[in-house]
Amino acid sequence: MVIEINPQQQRKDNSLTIPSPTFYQALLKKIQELHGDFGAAAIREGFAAKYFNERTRIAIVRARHGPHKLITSVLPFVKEVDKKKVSLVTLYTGATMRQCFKFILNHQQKKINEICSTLQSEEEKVAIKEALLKFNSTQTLS
Amino acid sequence: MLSPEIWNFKAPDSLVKVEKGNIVNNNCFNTIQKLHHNHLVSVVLPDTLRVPQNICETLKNDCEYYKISNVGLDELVNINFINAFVRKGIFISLSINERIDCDDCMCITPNGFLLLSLTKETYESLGLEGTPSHYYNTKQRYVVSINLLSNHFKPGKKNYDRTKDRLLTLKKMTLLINWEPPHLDICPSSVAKYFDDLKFDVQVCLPDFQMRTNYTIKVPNFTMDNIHEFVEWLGMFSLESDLGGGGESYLSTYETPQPYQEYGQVKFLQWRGFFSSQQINKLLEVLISHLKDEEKPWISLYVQGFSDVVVGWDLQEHHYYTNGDNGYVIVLNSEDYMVYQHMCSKKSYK
Amino acid sequence: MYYYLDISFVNQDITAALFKNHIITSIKHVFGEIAAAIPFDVVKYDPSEIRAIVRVTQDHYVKFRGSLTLAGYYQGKPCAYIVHKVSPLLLSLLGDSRTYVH
Amino acid sequence: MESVKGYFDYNVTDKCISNNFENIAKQLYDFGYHTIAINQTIDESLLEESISEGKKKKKIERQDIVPSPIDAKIIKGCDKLKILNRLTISFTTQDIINRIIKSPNYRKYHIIAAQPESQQAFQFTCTNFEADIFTFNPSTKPNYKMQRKLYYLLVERGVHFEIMYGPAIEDSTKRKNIIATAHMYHSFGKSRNIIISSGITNSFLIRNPYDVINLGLLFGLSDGQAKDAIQNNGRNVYMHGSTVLEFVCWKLY
Repeated sequence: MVIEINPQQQRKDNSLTIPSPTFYQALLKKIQELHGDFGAAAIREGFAAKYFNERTRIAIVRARHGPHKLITSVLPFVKEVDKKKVSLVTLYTGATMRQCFKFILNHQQKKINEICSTLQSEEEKVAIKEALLKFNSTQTLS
Repeated sequence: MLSPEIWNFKAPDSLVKVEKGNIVNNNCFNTIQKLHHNHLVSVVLPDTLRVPQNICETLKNDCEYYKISNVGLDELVNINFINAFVRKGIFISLSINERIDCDDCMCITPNGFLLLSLTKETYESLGLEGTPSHYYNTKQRYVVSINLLSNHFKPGKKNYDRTKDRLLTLKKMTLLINWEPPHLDICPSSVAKYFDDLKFDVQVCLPDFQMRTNYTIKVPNFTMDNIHEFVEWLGMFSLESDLGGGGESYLSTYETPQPYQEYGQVKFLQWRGFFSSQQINKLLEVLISHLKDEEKPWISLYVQGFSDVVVGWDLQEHHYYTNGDNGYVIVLNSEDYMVYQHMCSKKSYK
Repeated sequence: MYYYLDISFVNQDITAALFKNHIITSIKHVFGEIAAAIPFDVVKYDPSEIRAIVRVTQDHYVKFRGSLTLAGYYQGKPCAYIVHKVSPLLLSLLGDSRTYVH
Repeated sequence: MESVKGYFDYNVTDKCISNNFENIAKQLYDFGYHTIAINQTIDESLLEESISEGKKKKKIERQDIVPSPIDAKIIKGCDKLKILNRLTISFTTQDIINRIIKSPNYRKYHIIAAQPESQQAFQFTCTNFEADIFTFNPSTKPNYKMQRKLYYLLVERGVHFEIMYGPAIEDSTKRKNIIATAHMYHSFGKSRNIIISSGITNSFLIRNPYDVINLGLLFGLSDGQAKDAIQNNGRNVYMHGSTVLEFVCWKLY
């Protein structure tokens, strides 16, 4: 059970660095606040959060089917991660890791196209594309 | 891998059946006949200054019942006893201080059945034939049914002797007994005398009666389309709850349903004890005649059964999950009646 | 549809408003802020016995009762809610045949 | 065999004995619990310490490794109340179990509960140890991995899984651990063979059995399981406890 979220920073700068554990803690804190002890206990089994692409600001949250509803209901209320003001957008909810990676790949591709349109030279485009995709796949494997 | 439910928890089920009709064809009496062991009766009379004596006394006079402590159940299949009481008049009985969900319970229905609801262990040691309870699919509880009025159920027959012999092994119980004699010239207390002669501890119990008047009360109009709100209001009034309209909306958002009318005095009457359906029937007759004579807007009657009785509505098995409610509300006006039946769910628990 | 609960509070004398407030706090502890917003009404409060009749919708009944069960402290002192009877029919809270002494 | 009735509460901690036990027992009885068990816990880590303290005492220690069960007097007005004795063994290695089982006091307990604190102890509990109840420490997260196969193995052997509600009232961390464990039992074993007990230390923590049934629903049990958890399963534990005991006695003599 994977949920994908997109933290959008207030400042208009491309990259955002958040350590995964901090992100995990921020989510857990919010769930504790909004769903209480029961919510925190219900999601604990199998709960994991990984922030893994600084450029496109994508994170994966894993939760078991059922309690994932608690997390999706909490996401819009997460305003602060690692003392940085953020807002989270759920991009995709999938039942398997595979499905989610497929989505991410597509999503990255779209992002590349967006960035590419702002760029002038062909070389730069290739460089960006390679950087993004490569980054993605190595992270995926780990 | 399945996760447990985390958001929508379903409250334990209960069934509600609403029935409407015209007062002339007397269908509302049918409901009363379906619930035999009644514990609590309450009546609400709106716009009433003085409650007629006959209403108060219907459930007070001749409504004594008896509590007999430590009776062995074999006494109840004694042929003399069956012939003298169960066969004649209307005899009902049930065990008290035993919980239907944990202990062994007994009751006798007006049609002469002795019903036992037993735990698995008691059932196995008893050795009489029964059926597994509908509510537990793991067969933890059994119901044993003995027809006391059967022609073959008499001394000398194998079945009778065996039943009596086996019932002797059961634990002694405390029973409530209510007997209505077949003729007026037989004293209802003869059943008490019977047990007293057998040296049992017999105690006469009188129904507990309470009457209350509330002044300047907003009373909702009774119509057929706001039944749930109306029944809720009856509860609010009967329990002397906050009927709304005050300034303190922090505590409760309840408001008396619209449209309502304000009456100077509203009476509340309540009896508690052990009543047969015949006695409730009499009360309803008195209430209907009172309604016709005095032109009241409406009259309501609430009856609650026992929580720990073996059978509830229509002699169907009863159970106790987190409550053991069986009851009904009858609201009458000069033309129509409404019956609001409340019963425990028939679903078996998995 | 509603469920009605007849409950009493074992700790110290409190006012009806504080009583309701403590229930909300208890729900918040167990189920968080979202659940703390579930509406419920204290339709009757008897300060002499600290006993109340509370109305809650059927959808929230299990969570509501669970929160009362898990409430352990009031202002740092141990406390408990005792649920006497619950029913979907308010009138049935008039009496309990289990506790009646004949 | 004596029959046991009413609702069950298998975890009245021994702390209650000094702390106005009569009152607590009365209250439990009035709520409808008719079979309760006084729980005494042996903690392995504490035992190790006392042994290493003085090796000379070792022989005596071995004798007293299991405390003798607390003999509770029958309380006035609660004549139907049945009081059992339960021993909970918290352990990380199986060595200690062998020593405990040899103790003469061990056989005086009606119910034995295992509280494994390591993967090794957990494995041992699942395969070899004749326990009636499988329990956990609510103040820590479990440091072993539950498997569906092992859960079913325990179910097959008639072991019941305990969830206590008392600590869940006291403390938020314990509450989370208890709910998470309960949910874990749901996902690994569909909440089979669950018993809910109180684990109370004072009278304020006692709850009505119907409250507990309702709480069972929050612990991921179904309607029927919730009721069984304090009723029917309690009876099974008792039966399991007495048959195991008979078996052990039979083997010894």
